[in-house]
Amino acid sequence: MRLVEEVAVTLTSEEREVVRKRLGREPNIIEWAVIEALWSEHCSYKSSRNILKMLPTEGVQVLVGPGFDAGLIDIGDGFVLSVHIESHNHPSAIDPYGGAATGIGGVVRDILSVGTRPVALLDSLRFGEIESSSHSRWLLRNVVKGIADYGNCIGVPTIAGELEFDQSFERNCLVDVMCIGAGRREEVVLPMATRPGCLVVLAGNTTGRDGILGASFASQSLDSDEEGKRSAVQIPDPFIEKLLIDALTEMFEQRLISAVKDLGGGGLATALSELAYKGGVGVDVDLSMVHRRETDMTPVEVLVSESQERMLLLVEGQKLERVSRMLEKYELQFSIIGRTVEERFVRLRWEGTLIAELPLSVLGDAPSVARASRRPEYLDTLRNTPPPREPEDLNKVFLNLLASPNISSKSWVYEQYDYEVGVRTVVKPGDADAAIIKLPNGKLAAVKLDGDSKKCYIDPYRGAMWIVSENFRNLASSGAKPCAIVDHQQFGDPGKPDVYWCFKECVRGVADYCMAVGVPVVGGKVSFYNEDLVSGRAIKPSPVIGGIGLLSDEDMVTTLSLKRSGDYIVVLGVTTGELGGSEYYEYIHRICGGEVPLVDPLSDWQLIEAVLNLRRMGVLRAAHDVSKGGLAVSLAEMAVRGRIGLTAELSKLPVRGRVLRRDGLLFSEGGSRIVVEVDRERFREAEMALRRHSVPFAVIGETGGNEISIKMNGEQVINLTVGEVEERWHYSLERLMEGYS
Amino acid sequence: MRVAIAKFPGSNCDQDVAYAISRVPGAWSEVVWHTELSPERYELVVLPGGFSYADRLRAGAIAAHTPLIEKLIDYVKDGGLVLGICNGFQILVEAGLLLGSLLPNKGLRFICKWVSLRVMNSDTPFTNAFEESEVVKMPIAHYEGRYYAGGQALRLFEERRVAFVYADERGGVSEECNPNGSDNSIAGVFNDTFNVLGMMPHPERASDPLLSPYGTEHGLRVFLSVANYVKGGA
Amino acid sequence: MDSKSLLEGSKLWVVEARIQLKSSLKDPEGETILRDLLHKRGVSGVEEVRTAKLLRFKVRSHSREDAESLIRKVCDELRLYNPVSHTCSVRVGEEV
Amino acid sequence: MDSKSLLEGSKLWVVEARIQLKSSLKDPEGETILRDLLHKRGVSGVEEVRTAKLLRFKVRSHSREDAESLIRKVCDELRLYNPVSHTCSVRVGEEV
Ligand SMILES: Nc1ncnc2c1ncn2[C@@H]1O[C@H](COP(=O)(O)OP(=O)(O)O)[C@@H](O)[C@H]1O
Ligand SMILES: [Mg+2]
Repeated sequence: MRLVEEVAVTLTSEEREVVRKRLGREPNIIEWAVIEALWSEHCSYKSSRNILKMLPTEGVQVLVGPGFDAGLIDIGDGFVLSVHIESHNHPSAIDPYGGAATGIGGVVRDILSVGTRPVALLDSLRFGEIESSSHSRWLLRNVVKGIADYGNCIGVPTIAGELEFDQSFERNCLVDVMCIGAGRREEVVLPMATRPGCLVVLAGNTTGRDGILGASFASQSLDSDEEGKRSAVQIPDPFIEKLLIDALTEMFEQRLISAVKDLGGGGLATALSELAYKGGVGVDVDLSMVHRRETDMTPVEVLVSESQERMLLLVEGQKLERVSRMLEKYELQFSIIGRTVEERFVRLRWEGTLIAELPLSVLGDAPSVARASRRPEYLDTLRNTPPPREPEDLNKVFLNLLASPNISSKSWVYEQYDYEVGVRTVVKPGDADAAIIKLPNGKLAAVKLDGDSKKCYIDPYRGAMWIVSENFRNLASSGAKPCAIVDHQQFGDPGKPDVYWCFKECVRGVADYCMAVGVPVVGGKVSFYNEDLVSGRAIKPSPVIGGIGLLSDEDMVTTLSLKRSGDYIVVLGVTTGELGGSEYYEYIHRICGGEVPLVDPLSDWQLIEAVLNLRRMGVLRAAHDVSKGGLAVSLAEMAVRGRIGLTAELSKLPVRGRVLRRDGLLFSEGGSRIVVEVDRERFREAEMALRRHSVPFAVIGETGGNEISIKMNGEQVINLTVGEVEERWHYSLERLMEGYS
Repeated sequence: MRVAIAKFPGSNCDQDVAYAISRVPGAWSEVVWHTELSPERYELVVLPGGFSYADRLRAGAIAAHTPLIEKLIDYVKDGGLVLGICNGFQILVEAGLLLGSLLPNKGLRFICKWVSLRVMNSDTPFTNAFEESEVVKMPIAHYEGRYYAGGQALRLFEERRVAFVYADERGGVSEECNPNGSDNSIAGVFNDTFNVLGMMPHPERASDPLLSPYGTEHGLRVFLSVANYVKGGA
Repeated sequence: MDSKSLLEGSKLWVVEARIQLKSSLKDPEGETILRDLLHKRGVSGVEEVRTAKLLRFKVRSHSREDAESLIRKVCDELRLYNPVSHTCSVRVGEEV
Repeated sequence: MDSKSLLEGSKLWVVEARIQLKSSLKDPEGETILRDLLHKRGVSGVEEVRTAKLLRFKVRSHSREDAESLIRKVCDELRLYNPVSHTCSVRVGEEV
């Protein structure tokens, strides 16, 4: 067999021993291929499992937590939300268009795997510095086009996301995509084989040799030869995906399927094993029955192919005819490849002959891998970075900051996404801190993805906490109460103690925060080995958090634009002076270091409740959290979006710690803060409510005019027209990305 | 009003149109798979937005060759009403039911955003609920939306066959607020008997104030117009 | 005659259809490549860029002429190009 | 030497770059055209459809070879195609 030498190369000798012992014999090559796929880091979490245990995963609304293809949340009235996050980093680094597109395809099939239909997509993207790197611009342009072409074509709106640029992603871009699904509670099916006697149907795309190099991807040289029959590149076919979505939706409604499972990493090998192992029932499958693109594929190739847009269905015999008719209506190809059996084995055949037989007991969890962990020494150096001198002309600094790709409006990205399809997008990208969708039961949910690698590099624990804090403030500023999150942890080689320590700290940060406020983690993902093969340099630690919040009613919907002249601008929360990882340090001063803001989950929660309460009372007209770029940028965004100017006095800000300089007050990202526009006539009510919530606050200015005027002790610090600010903030990214250059 | 919404492989906005129509008093609609649709049973056939056949070859090009289109040609001859939205417009153009062609946007990117439209003719089955020259808000979302009239643009205006043009908030027309580079900012056109309308903006996405950033429901008026017309009110 | 005997003596030809915007129409993609890529990166000597789409068919038929005329017909009748805005030229390549 | 004299004696060449998916990769667009258009409309004899993109450059240079190598370089270095998934072939057509 041709693939012999390529199979089972990543298992360690100890792992091989475990397999032999559990099985009581030497597995054959096909059996090795199955175990190899199943025990890959990607599928087995062998390096991360023990650390992820720190995360709180339970909650009254959680129906299914981590462990399946998607988490499930009960949203009442007989409906559920499903959610999952995935990355496609390595594929996107070499084929940004196809890599990003197939990433969307994959996460959408996860949502289908629990019997729900996709209703919204989010993306979180990290690239090198696009101002100087044409390579990074090329990656960004094609990744966004890949997401757009795929998401738009399958009719799932991409409604929110985030974008970060940092030198450490120059050779390893990060492409994370998150999908939200919805469905009726009684239509939920979990991806497991629980009953013998079901037919195993493979539907969708033909199986070809594409993606067969998937597992060992990172080590493939980039210029794979044209003649080579196998390819690491996967060609996206959103048309088939769309037909799968429509066909499955109809089949869910008619209860035609007992279980569905997407084919992801490891292809059939993983999908079949997981179905069997999770449900405790065996499967008996003939691989030669699979509909293939190439005629001369070997059994192993069919088994591990990662061809996209395929789903496995378990169907009871008497429903097969209706299932076939549905698949035919949508002109989807399919093959009946086997059935579930009483015997607890995964049995694989080729033209009837048994070629592999693995008891479920062997397939179980891969042994955990213990990893060394050590706090990197560079952290001390970073932390003790001295502050820069305060620039004279902060007005100019501010204009430069507004043009930073990390701060500039992301409309160039999200306008390429059809964020409206499905007629459920209540708040569109750019209009509020989070996007809001209408769910099938009529309720509203806010969603957002956030990350901040610059902060996590300097202080992984504080950085990770900060991301959760920002995410929750984004949800609250839009009128929603945080209800659940998914997290995606992305790092370099876990075999490096430094890297592993950072991973642990990031997970601990997320866990501590969520535990403190009682918000569960319903799913997530880990992606290691994001390293530059040439220099061996790892990306900055990059956890990203996808948060879901629920709104109590339509009146809670809050956007960030200023609404009326003459209202008060109120800052909620205390301003602190840590500037480590702030865009002001990194972009203006080119400083990587300093202290990263420490957030306190409990006071965050008070803040969140206060904002929601003000909105409920009807005294709050706009809200926007303080994040990248600090208070000055938040104020600018509110003014630009509302086309109303404002005045602000920095000395009024409640501060903690040492006396802050003007640059700190303007650009600090510290403290957990939300800026709100409060109805002037009803300010007394707002004030009383804020006292009740014990949230520190101050009126720092008023809305009105067409200038953004910020003073310190009466002295002008920033003075620009709304138009000037808009010109900078709104068009900088677009100008960089225009055309092809 | 009885409405059929034709679903092709890859149609995306079929349910969205159904939702909008559910907001029209007395209207009833159903989504029908393209091979099963008999137009004569309905008072309006909608070709919804989306990516029929994934926009392969050209947006709308493959759907334009399906048997349903042949039926629609007869239906239109008999005075039946057909509305094509976005991909539906592209199909109608490809099928020759509407004049012109839809090319990739001038910026070479997919564009999703809310735009202002000026109503150019409010005296038709599809637009009688609008005021003449009124400015309305609806979203667009397309890659191949640059309307090219093949030298017939002026004729279209003269014959009042332009339904909407892209405009600014006050109804002014300029290249700046022409999002895709369409000939004379044309956003929607009628056939010569005014029973077929094709438009790139999505009225169904502008049919519920909750879903509009402006709190408006201008898109709903397209469907209200047809309902008026069918009732004999226009 | 069954289909097998019909195909007897037939060969596989490569036929290509080239679909391009009429020359009177602006080609934004070509212009962007010229202006934003070539010129900005200092490439000189290129005076125009136009784009086209190529469809490459493998056709089984008895003669070169048959293959070509089949594709010509397909292009025109199934509107593989839009005659309002595009032109289409067909040529047979080598036999496969 | 000013640019005018540099260009003296130069001619205008048409150079074409053809960018297509590697043959080992699936071409979904070609498949759809074949399956959902040609086959459904009863066209027989066509066994495969693959798509490609054509870029047509007008290049001013002293020789055919210069024109060709300039475009070859442009395609490779300015990444007009991604070598991971696509191939790109360049050829000079007639002088304009
Ligand atoms: N990659 C992206 N995809 C879609 N929307 C995006 C993307 N990046 C940013 N956005 C949108 O732009 C707006 C601003 O995002 P961001 O700067 O991340 O806000 P915040 O600082 O509040 O987290 C949000 O509406 C967000 O959803
Ligand atoms: Mg925010």
